Amino acid sequence: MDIHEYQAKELLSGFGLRVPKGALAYSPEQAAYRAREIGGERWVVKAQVHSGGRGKAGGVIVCDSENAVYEATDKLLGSRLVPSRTGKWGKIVYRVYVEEFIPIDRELYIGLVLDRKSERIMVVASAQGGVEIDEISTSRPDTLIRSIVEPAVGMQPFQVRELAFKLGIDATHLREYTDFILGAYRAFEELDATMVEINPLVETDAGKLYAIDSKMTFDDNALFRHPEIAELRDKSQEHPQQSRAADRGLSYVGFEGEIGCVVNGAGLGMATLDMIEIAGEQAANFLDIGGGASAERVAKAIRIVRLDENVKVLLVNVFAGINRCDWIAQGIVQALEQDPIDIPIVVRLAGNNVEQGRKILSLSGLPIIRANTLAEAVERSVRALNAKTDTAQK
Amino acid sequence: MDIHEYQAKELLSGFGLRVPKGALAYSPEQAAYRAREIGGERWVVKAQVHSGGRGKAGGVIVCDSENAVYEATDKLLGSRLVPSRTGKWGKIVYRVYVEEFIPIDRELYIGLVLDRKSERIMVVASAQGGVEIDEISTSRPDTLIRSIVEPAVGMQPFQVRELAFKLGIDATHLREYTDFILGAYRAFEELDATMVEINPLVETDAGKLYAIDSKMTFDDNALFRHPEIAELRDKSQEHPQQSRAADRGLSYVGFEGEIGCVVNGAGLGMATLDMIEIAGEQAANFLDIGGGASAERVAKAIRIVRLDENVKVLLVNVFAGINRCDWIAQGIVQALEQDPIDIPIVVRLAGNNVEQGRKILSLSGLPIIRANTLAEAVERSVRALNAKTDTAQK
Amino acid sequence: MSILLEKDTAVLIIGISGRVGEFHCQRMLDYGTRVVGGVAPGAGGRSVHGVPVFNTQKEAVQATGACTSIVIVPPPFAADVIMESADAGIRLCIAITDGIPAQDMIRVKRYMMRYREAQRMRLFGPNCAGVICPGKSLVGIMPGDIYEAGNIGIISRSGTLGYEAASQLKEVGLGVSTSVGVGGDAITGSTFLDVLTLFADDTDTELVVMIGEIGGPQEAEAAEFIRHEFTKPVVAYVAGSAAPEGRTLGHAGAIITAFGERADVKAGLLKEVGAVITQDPASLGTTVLDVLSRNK
Amino acid sequence: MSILLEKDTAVLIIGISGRVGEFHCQRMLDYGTRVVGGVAPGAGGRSVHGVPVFNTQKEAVQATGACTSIVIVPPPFAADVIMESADAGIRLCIAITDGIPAQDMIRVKRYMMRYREAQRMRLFGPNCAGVICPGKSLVGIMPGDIYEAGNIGIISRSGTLGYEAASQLKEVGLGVSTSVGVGGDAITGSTFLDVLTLFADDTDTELVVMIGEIGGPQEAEAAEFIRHEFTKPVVAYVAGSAAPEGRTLGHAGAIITAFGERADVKAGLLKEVGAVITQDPASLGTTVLDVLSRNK
Repeated sequence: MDIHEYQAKELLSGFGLRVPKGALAYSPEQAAYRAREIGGERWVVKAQVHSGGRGKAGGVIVCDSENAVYEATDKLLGSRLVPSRTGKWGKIVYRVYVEEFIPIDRELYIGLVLDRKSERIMVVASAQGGVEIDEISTSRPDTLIRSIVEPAVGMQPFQVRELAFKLGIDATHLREYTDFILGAYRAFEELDATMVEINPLVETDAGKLYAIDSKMTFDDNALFRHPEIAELRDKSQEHPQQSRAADRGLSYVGFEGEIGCVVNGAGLGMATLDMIEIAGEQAANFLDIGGGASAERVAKAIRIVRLDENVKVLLVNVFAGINRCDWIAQGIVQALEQDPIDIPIVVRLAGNNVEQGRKILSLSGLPIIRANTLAEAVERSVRALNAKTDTAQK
Repeated sequence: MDIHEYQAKELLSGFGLRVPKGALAYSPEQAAYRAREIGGERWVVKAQVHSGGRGKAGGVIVCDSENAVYEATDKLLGSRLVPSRTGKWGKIVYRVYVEEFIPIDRELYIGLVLDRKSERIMVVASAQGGVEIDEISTSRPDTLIRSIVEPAVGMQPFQVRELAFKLGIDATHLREYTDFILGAYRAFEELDATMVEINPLVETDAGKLYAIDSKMTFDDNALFRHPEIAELRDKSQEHPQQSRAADRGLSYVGFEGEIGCVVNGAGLGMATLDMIEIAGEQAANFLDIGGGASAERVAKAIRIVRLDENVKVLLVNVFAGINRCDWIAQGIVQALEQDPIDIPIVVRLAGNNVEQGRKILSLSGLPIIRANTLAEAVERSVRALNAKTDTAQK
Repeated sequence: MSILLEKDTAVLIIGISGRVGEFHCQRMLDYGTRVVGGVAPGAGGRSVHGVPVFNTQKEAVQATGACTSIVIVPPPFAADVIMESADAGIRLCIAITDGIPAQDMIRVKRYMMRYREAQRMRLFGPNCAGVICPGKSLVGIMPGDIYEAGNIGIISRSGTLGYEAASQLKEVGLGVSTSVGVGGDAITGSTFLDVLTLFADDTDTELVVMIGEIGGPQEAEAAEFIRHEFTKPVVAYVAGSAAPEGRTLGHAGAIITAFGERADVKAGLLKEVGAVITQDPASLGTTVLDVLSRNK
Repeated sequence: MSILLEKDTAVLIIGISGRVGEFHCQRMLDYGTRVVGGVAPGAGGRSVHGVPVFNTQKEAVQATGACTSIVIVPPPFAADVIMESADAGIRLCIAITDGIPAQDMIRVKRYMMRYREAQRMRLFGPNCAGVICPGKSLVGIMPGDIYEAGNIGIISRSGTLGYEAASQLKEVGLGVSTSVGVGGDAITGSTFLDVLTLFADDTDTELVVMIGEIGGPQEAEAAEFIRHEFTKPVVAYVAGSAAPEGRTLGHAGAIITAFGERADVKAGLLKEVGAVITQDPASLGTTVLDVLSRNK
């Protein structure tokens, strides 16, 4: 789960990281008022969207007067930012964060992630922070400094010292760097984050450290023990179907094609996408119903997938292990009976209780195109799509 | 460092352990008032002393009226309790704790300690808690249940389940036991305790758990990171010389003999005691000046040892490694010049800078009996003591 | 021969009293798996489908002699019972549970390191379908009837794609020696490499079907092993070539994403060391048949 | 031969810029120890008594090739730098610091377990006097002049009693092969057993003087080893027979205090397996002389 910059800063400051003074604003008037509250003569107005690359997309504006804060906010609120990493839709700005301007002496990059290779938390640092990190991570990855944390004892001060001296920091600031990085580590560990990023981490000419921008993402599987984090979820930043799916414990990913897919398991989902691509088409989305899905859950999944108006064919592809085909079939029947479908629907069931499942579909009398294998399922979906397109063209 | 029962309860309740309602009182009037505040019809008045075996020594009184609370407190305050484990002097009661009386269905014992063999935290439990634990730990140690905690992950719920089912608890209370024991473990770990003991841990007939009595001791070496624990120290419960020594970063132990010992290192201290015993005498005390002692520290040590009026001979026995004999000698000279001594003083110096040290002693002109070896040092101290005793007897 | 399970392997079901645990207990019993006990704290003394239930795994191991466990408990409690298995003397633990927090798994793996390598419990999953040796024993949630006994080994990160492989093999008249789900999570107990090592010594396994996915270092490690040590034919499919690159919010994920994480790169690495790659997951069965006939 | 140190052993002083570190740096240099570097964060680039100072141990190891470190930093920072030593590739770490919290040492020992046994750093202390091979190298805080070179090994929990042993040996005309302080804390890096194992293979060590104390399981473990494997003569003293039993506040300490923690019991265990016990710590030298002449 992603959160906003201002939320990440609030969390991190609870772990002892220094952040600039700032406040949230939902209107230009409020932003200007916030600037006055914060004081000083320079401010930064920052669009709050779940995305990296916001600065390059125009989402960060430095202002030299309260009036400039007003105008920057007016410009940003309601606009659609399309940073490089959000996909073609971009994100709509519903709130801005007004912050004191911190004069920067030096910009560093600090990131903490779960490293799959070592299966541990890894700290990545670079002496070139800010927007340059993008360039560095691709062109000179060897200049990045990495440190892996031993989980039995957590991050140790000596690891920070090694990072800090490699970053070339002034030794008189060592204590401050240690507090900063160990604080970020503790935040990562205690809050079950999957990423904490401080970029840039700046050193002012007064020798103070500030987290100027920060991002955090959290392990969805661990939200049960962090209700205070779960509450930070901002649905306005999510794809509407994805949001609906997540509310129902389902996992949804949207694409640009026309075949809507309901599958069980990420592996089968990916395989279905791969095969649709081999057949020359593209999926509109894929929704994973996961394990142990009830009929109700399957029905909900089908409704969510159909919400996408690009969907011209619906493919249900389930190989039941921990699931049961009879429940899947009941869910399909339930969804279609409540809300009759006007597009072709292809259903492939295999695995546990497959005979009962197929029987339920037969007895329902619904116009379902049946398939027994993965190959048939994809082939019939693509054929149905092409038939539809042909008809439409006639 | 030891703390009082009421302090341990306050700390443990912060980790989710349920304790009876209670309040501290320094006078009978206050105790009676506390009883009324607490409410109910039965109370327990408990002497607050640093010691086990308090109950058997009469330090815990159950009262059925506010008047009885008054009288119990009147009896306890200012009295000297001599529980089995305090040494012959006992402890003076300066405060009592008034507590609601909890009707007991079942008494268990839970203790957490640092186990030297596994070098880990060990949880010890017994189905027979209360005063019986004394008997059980010596006569039937095999009935004690032990569980060692893996430090890489801390105590796990499964370990509590194993303990709990072996204790024969009702499975419906499992959750509560888990919270209780994991809470005690977290308190031990987070506060750098060396012992946490809950005895008895009682289950009421309503199925609730209470820590009826609890003791905690802390790692003196870790107090630097727990100022809030360091503040709980109660010097009224310490031997006065021990207290003075500890205030100066020195370690003092009092005995019943007449030779006062200033040594460096616990090993050399114990060896000195052993040799004095072989020679048929006993030490009055021993004070370890530790490593890297300055002249000032040595002078302070000598003053503390002399405070004990039993001391008839003073023995300074130092083999300097991280110490320096010249500093030790300076400290001796400083102490004796400021505060001339009327008892024999034997000084044995060896190790780093020994020549300079001996020279300082010679040049001082003070009446110091010098020894070069451990054997000489003890022999001359005992001889000086006997000579004194002989003189006294003449 | 087969790997990991035998007909008489004694199995404990951890979480036997839950709805899902009970259902799969019945299915495993139906398959012929020797389920000797279950564990559910507080339910000790009862029985589920005739299987005795214990309060703790230590008790269950002592009473039954089981050395294999299958974990079917909700995610918040799963790490704890996996560690309990390791501590109770279980040698093979199969964790079905999906949704365990990553940091819990870091702790579990750190905990298991306390045992010397020779005594260390082998863990599959979490988020895996389990292990099946057709005709002998099923410890998992897979539909047993799609697996014929035979000489093909299957290793899959995805549960459902493991089923696909088995049912396609059945269609072309081939059977399975052992099928192993290593699990779909970022941190799993065992990897392709661990299972390949076992298949290498299994005389009943002629060929191995390996089903990988985008992300993580497992396939690259397996490729190294195949290059240097593994001599049996390998048919591989790597899912996710059509999946778009992850939309990471920050840079950190992208920075550490190493070479060899993309599906096409992984397939390339495996191909280079001699594995036969199929890009079409529906042709796993026929590809295996081809390779076998070519090798004869 | 000797154990642990050679004349050319390259040593790093961790905490070289402190008052105590600087003093002992000079003493070690005076003794002839090959001190090749020191570590003090922020003081990198400077030098102390001609010894170059580095910011981190990794840098120091890379620049000097040292594989032995001596830790002389205040207790709150000691655990961190011991772990840093282990991580920097140091093979032998001698921790002088007294007053490290027990839980810090639990963590240090757990951390060291991450390395395979063959690659694991050997740690002596904390709260120890160090190691000396007279005439070759001194890595510690002991007064060097009380140690003559010779064929007696010394192992001591107490620093000062180790000095006693050495100076008494010198008085009777005997010398020391290696003297090792294992440290006086409840949790130490190495034990008597570890050092006896090294002395067993050291051709220059004829006899071992072992100085124990009340408390802990070390002496009993050593006795087991002497019974079954160690064939050289052992002269032992266990300090604390006159010390009163600890005044524990609760029961917990007493409950876990195992058989064999009292000084007389320990001495008894060692005597039983053939060690010569002296009850008088001032007769260590003469006792060794006796045993040697008896064995000739």
